Amino acid sequence: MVKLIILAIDSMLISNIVLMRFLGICPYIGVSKKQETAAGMGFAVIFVMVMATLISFFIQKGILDPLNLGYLQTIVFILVIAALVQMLEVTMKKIAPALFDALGIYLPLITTNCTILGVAILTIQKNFNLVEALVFSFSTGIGYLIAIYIFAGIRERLEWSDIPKPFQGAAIGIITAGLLSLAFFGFTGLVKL
Amino acid sequence: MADNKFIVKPAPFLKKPTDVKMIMWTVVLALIPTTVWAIYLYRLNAVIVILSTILFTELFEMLFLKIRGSKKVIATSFDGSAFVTGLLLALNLPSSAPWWLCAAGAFVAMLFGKHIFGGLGHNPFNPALIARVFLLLSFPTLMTTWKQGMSVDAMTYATPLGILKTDGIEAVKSMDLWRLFAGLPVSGVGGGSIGEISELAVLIGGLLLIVLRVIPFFIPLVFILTVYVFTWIFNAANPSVYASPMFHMVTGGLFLGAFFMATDMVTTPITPKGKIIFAFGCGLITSLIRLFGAYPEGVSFAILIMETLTPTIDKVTKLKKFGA
Amino acid sequence: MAEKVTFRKGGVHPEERKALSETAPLKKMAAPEMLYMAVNQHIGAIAKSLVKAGDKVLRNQLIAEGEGAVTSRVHSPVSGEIVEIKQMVFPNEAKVEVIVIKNDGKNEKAESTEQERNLPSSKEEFLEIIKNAGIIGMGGAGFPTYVKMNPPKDKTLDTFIINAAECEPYLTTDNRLMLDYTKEFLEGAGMILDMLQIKKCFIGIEENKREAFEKIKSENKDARIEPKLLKTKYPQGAEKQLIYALTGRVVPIRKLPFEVKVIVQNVATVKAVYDAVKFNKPLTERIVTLSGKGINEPSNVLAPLGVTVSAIADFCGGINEKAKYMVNGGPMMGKAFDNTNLPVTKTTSGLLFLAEEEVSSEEENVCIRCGRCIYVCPMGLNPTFLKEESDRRNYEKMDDVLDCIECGSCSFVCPSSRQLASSIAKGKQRYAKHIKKGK
Amino acid sequence: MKDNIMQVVKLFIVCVIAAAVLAWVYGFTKEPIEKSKKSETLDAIKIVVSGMTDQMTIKDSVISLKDDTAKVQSFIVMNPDSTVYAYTIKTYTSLGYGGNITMMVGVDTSFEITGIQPLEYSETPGLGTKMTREEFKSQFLGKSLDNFKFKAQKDGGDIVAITAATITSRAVGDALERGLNTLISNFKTQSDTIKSDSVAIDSAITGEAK
Amino acid sequence: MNVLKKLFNGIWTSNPVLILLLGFCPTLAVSTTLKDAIGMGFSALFVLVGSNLVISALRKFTPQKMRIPIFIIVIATFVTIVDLLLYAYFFPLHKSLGVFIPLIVVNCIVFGRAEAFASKNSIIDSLWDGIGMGLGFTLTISVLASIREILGNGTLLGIELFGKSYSPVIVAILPPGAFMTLGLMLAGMNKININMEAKRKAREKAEKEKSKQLKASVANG
Ligand SMILES: Cc1cc2nc3c(=O)[nH]c(=O)nc-3n(C[C@H](O)[C@H](O)[C@H](O)COP(=O)(O)O)c2cc1C
Ligand SMILES: Cc1cc2nc3c(=O)[nH]c(=O)nc-3n(C[C@H](O)[C@H](O)[C@H](O)COP(=O)(O)O)c2cc1C
Ligand SMILES: Cc1cc2nc3c(=O)[nH]c(=O)nc-3n(C[C@H](O)[C@H](O)[C@H](O)COP(=O)(O)O)c2cc1C
Ligand SMILES: Cc1cc2nc3c(=O)[nH]c(=O)nc-3n(C[C@H](O)[C@H](O)[C@H](O)CO)c2cc1C
Ligand code: SF4
Ligand code: SF4
Ligand code: SF4
Ligand code: SF4
Ligand code: FES
Repeated sequence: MVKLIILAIDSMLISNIVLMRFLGICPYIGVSKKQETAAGMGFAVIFVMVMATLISFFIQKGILDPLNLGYLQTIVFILVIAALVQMLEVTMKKIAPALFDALGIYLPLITTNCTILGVAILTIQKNFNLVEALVFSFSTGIGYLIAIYIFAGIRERLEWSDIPKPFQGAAIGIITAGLLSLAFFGFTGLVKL
Repeated sequence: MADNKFIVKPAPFLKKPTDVKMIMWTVVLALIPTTVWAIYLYRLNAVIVILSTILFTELFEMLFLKIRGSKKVIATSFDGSAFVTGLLLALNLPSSAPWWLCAAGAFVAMLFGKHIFGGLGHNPFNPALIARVFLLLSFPTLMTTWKQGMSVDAMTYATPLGILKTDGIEAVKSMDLWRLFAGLPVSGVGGGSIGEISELAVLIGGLLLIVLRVIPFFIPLVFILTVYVFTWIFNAANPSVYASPMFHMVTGGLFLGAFFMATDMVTTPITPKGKIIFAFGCGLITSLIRLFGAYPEGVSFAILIMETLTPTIDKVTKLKKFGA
Repeated sequence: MAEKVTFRKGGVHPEERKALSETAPLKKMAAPEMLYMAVNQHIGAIAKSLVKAGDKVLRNQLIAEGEGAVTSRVHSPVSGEIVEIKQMVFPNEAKVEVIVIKNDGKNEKAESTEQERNLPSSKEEFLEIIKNAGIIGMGGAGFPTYVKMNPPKDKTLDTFIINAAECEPYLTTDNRLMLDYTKEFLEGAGMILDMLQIKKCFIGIEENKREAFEKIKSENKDARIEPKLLKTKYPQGAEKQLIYALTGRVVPIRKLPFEVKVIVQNVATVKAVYDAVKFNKPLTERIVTLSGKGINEPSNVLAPLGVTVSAIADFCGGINEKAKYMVNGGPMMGKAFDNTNLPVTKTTSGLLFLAEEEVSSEEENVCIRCGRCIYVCPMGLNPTFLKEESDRRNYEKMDDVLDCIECGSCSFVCPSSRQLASSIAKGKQRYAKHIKKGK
Repeated sequence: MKDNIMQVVKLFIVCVIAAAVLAWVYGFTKEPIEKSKKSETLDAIKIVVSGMTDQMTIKDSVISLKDDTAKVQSFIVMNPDSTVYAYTIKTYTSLGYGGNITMMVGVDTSFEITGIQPLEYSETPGLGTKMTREEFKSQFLGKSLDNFKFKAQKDGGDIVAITAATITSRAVGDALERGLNTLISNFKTQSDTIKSDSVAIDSAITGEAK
Repeated sequence: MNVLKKLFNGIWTSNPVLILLLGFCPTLAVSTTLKDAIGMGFSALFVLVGSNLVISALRKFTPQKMRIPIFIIVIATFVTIVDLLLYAYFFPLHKSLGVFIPLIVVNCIVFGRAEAFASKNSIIDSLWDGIGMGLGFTLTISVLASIREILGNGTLLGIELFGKSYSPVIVAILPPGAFMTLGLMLAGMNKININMEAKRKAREKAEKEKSKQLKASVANG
């Protein structure tokens, strides 16, 4: 139990997926102009990340490992994720239209988001069991949400700022992310994996 | 009479109670006790650190203002804000910091901390703290080796919090808390940043700021109280591992941070409620880092981390309108 | 010592500077040769001139009138001849039609005016008199008084508040009026209470006018009327703040005072009602404070409406070379202008001639987020936010501008000299237009 | 309908070709990959054991810690005549500044250190990571439990700590002590019984200790 | 000429990272040392060229609806090939690139070029596009890595540059340093483009002036 909590805190704050692991930077920069959309994206990522990690976990343990097809991991995972997102889109529209309205527009963005594939592969690389995989993917997703949400808040404030021309746009976004990452270094060692 | 030229501008038509310059220079004034104490303890070393940091900060301020095409480079660079940043950065450095470290800090503070975002008022993070953390991560050895105040030898020692983190509670049990509070040398203990040695000196300046209404009293109060309560809880639960709350009060940069950095209005929430949440968060994270984190001291990080939340806090603490 | 009340949120206390004109006795100014009567001095439907160039007019004769439920009238302060009707630009940037009257010096009054008459027997008659006399709020806004005194049928009133806060620095007209016309003022208040059938009246007086307070207290015999001391704090005189201070009632946002059974009138308005009801005298004169280091003899002047700024200034010893700003109104809410030919209107409570050293004139700078504007806003708004959004015309986020009372407290305290109030006021106009268009 | 079928068929063709290509590539990379997997450990062993020759063989075993049931990996370097040349152990500590540190330690047959090599760690770059430098590592050469106290000088031991990184230095001491103790308790008394089952270097190192 | 222009396009005018703002993740993550960066760059280059070629070759064959899955399969195949080859023959590099090798699959540069270019253009053009983009990516990540390695470690390609007394700016090789350095590179690129744009405008204006004067003088003369 303690181990799981430590894993959760580590993947949320200390080894934050965006700020420390460098995954999902593009949507982080792209979908963070407003806090509402950032939150939507964050929740969508959590949702898809957990689903994708679990499914790819089963595929790895149930199919690839027994058949010794480990080298097909990349190709299988990405296809599974693409299919999953498609299916999610369709079923969500039918079963939970409200949820679809909130998260639907972010789903296509997520297919090509490296966080999802990255976390699925990391789960296998780190040899997590099912519960750990669940905790890892969920808390990593939360970490993504935290990072993108506070980042969007800062960017909203930067709207009013008199940013020098060459820095406007992605440049200031990336640098701000760097400063966030600098601040998050304070969490180092809070828990030790 | 008839040839008067009248100026038309919007109201009000009165003398302002205060302006930015005055606020900033008041902060400088309030930092004088700390500065004087630092110089008394570290003599020439402190003078060099303080002077070179301020000098470079002002230089980079001018340089970046110039590059950004400001029309009033000189006037703007002496509005006091860069001076405050420089002085606070200096007070956050060890007395042994070489001049180039001061210059590097000043550069980072002014570029990444301030002018990239458009200068005074626009920066989301505290420039002095950005610089401090940048230096801490970049030059950990230089930034964590401390000389003892007033001593002539070149020995370096750890700070009380460093000793607590490295050697455990037994090593700090016998320290005289009053001496630590006043900033007097304690044997076997290194001072720390030149501005964090004497809580007393910081307190004098801080109270001045409160009296002059430059900062609201509740930010430092909530910040410090939160650290007190949290460290008290852990100390009460397990005194053989966790140091006493009073020990946490008189060590590290808690007072300097609470009075002078968590109060930088540019980077902290704007409403009173927001400021209280902010100060509480700072206290909480400071305690967590001190008790469990890798770093012996957490004030700088805590303030920076809370600053990432400033816009969000501002949003959720909107004021109630009169009559709503 | 009497209890002092005040409002809850925000507020500032600028240097009062009333000493300049406070003790100056009331000076009566005779009508000069030329008078300039703006047809529109009130809020509501625009009034139209009833006269044309060449017409002869008598003192107190109706010369302009509007149509509709909310409007007002204008009367001539002198007898004479209409010279022309022209457009003038007023400090609030509005272009207004002005009737130019040449005083013939004969001072002939219109029939039946300025003579004692019977008190009205009904509320309707009372309101008619006020309407005919062209009385509008003299506290600044210029809202027609007969409309205000006649709230919708389903609303009842239980408290009448006389706004004697005079919270703006420099201004001393209400103070002068209460000291010099104590009896008339109190009688007028009683009349209004009778006619509107209200049982309670507060006179809210700021502590810095203790003399007036004591005088009213000692001369008042009407049990319904209670003078109350207010803490000296700007904007104590703003309607909602005043109501809260005196009654503890909070006027709901974007609602009018009658929602909490209250009506508020300025001291001068009450005196004008008294004159109209008792003597059938329309509103043709008012007390104006001339103050500041730029005027040679700071004074309180009872002046006919329509006198030019230069004429009234000359009456007070003239403008000296120190004067760098001319302000219509108080220093917090007033408007600067540079044309000394503009006339005094019904809402001109003060004319300030300010020297360089009396005014901060730094350039507008960036917001350092000190939060001072937020602390002082009596309406609980976030002025720096509203200014940014107003300047950006970001209509989605600036709805709060409608709640700004334009008191200027925020601009006053801003250490960065940001023109918050004026930007928000501009935003308010734009936003109102935007909403109208939307509908 | 026909269109749809065509599409699926086309997709299928692409899949088949892709699978075939991959199978082919996998076929000829399989062996080098196996080799790579081992190379890390092998390299570490080569660093901590000096004077290894191609004739020597490496035998790997999983041994228990002293006074503990936990297991670690150990490698025994054998001379061609099947006598032991050196032992190495993958020891660890959890006292590092950034958590766990694992390191390879090599000893000769008198259990004196011949080399140490940190493998996995998350110490602070520039501070704790100085433990990988020769200046620091060399102080342990020839040291054994008998002639060296694996504690920082500050704590009354013999380790010259890295400036401003006492924690890391202590952790290294902890790892070394654990490793030496474990090697001694497992091998000291029975050093001559391990003569059989020598394996060639290449195929020896498999699997990770749990 | 045409080829050079294409290469220049990938390296500068539409540099995938600095102008198109694609592929930030590998750029940031795999730039602690120049060696890793070059490895990453060429891996991506290989995948880009390979997948561009195949996708372009298959563009007639590919049904519109099955476009995406086919792209994914083609790209993933090349990625897996790279993965296996690196694992087999460049093990240390494989170790430092870590999870970012499989992630080339979702790397926006590769996918973006497949979708935007290769599926619509001839094989030869796609080849050059792939090479240009790949070089652009490699160059960018290499510059970033050089800066970070020099500042943060005092070395370049592992060679010590300043001697023992240099105390490296360690943040440069930590995550914050990656963000900040890339941010500065983006800003530098913007600055250069802004300046060039301004110069171009000034030149155009001057030319217009000239032709006007010319016309005027002709009219006068
Ligand atoms: C900021 C502010 C301050 C005001 N101060 C006064 C004041 O001191 N005295 C006053 O009579 N009216 C003041 N007013 C106007 C009152 O709100 C209100 O309009 C007036 O008292 C109504 O009376 P009237 O209709 O007779 O003018 C102020 C208004 C504002 C917005
Ligand atoms: C556009 C406008 C409409 C108003 N309508 C009414 C009204 O219908 N009834 C009323 O009693 N007062 C009305 N008022 C008067 C206000 O209650 C208040 O006395 C007036 O705005 C002056 O207040 P101030 O000087 O504080 O702004 C109105 C005021 C304005 C500006
Ligand atoms: C940013 C930072 C990073 C640190 N990293 C390490 C580290 O990796 N290893 C270590 O032993 N101490 C590290 N420390 C220092 C410890 O906190 C502690 O101060 C030090 O180990 C005390 O050792 P000393 O007695 O040699 O000064 C670090 C300190 C800071 C501020
Ligand atoms: C009460 C107060 C506290 C301040 N604290 C800091 C600080 O901690 N760090 C800093 O760089 N500037 C500080 N400043 C100065 C100023 O706000 C700073 O230069 C701006 O953040 C730059 O935009 C402070 C100013 C005041 C008035
Ligand atoms: S005129 Fe100005 S000072 Fe006087 S009462 Fe009105 S708002 Fe207050
Ligand atoms: S002018 Fe408007 S925003 Fe400013 S303090 Fe007054 S009410 Fe608030
Ligand atoms: S008072 Fe001025 S500087 Fe302070 S928050 Fe308001 S606008 Fe900003
Ligand atoms: S495709 Fe993915 S990785 Fe590429 S830019 Fe878009 S979000 Fe980023
Ligand atoms: S999100 Fe763009 S490469 Fe990772």
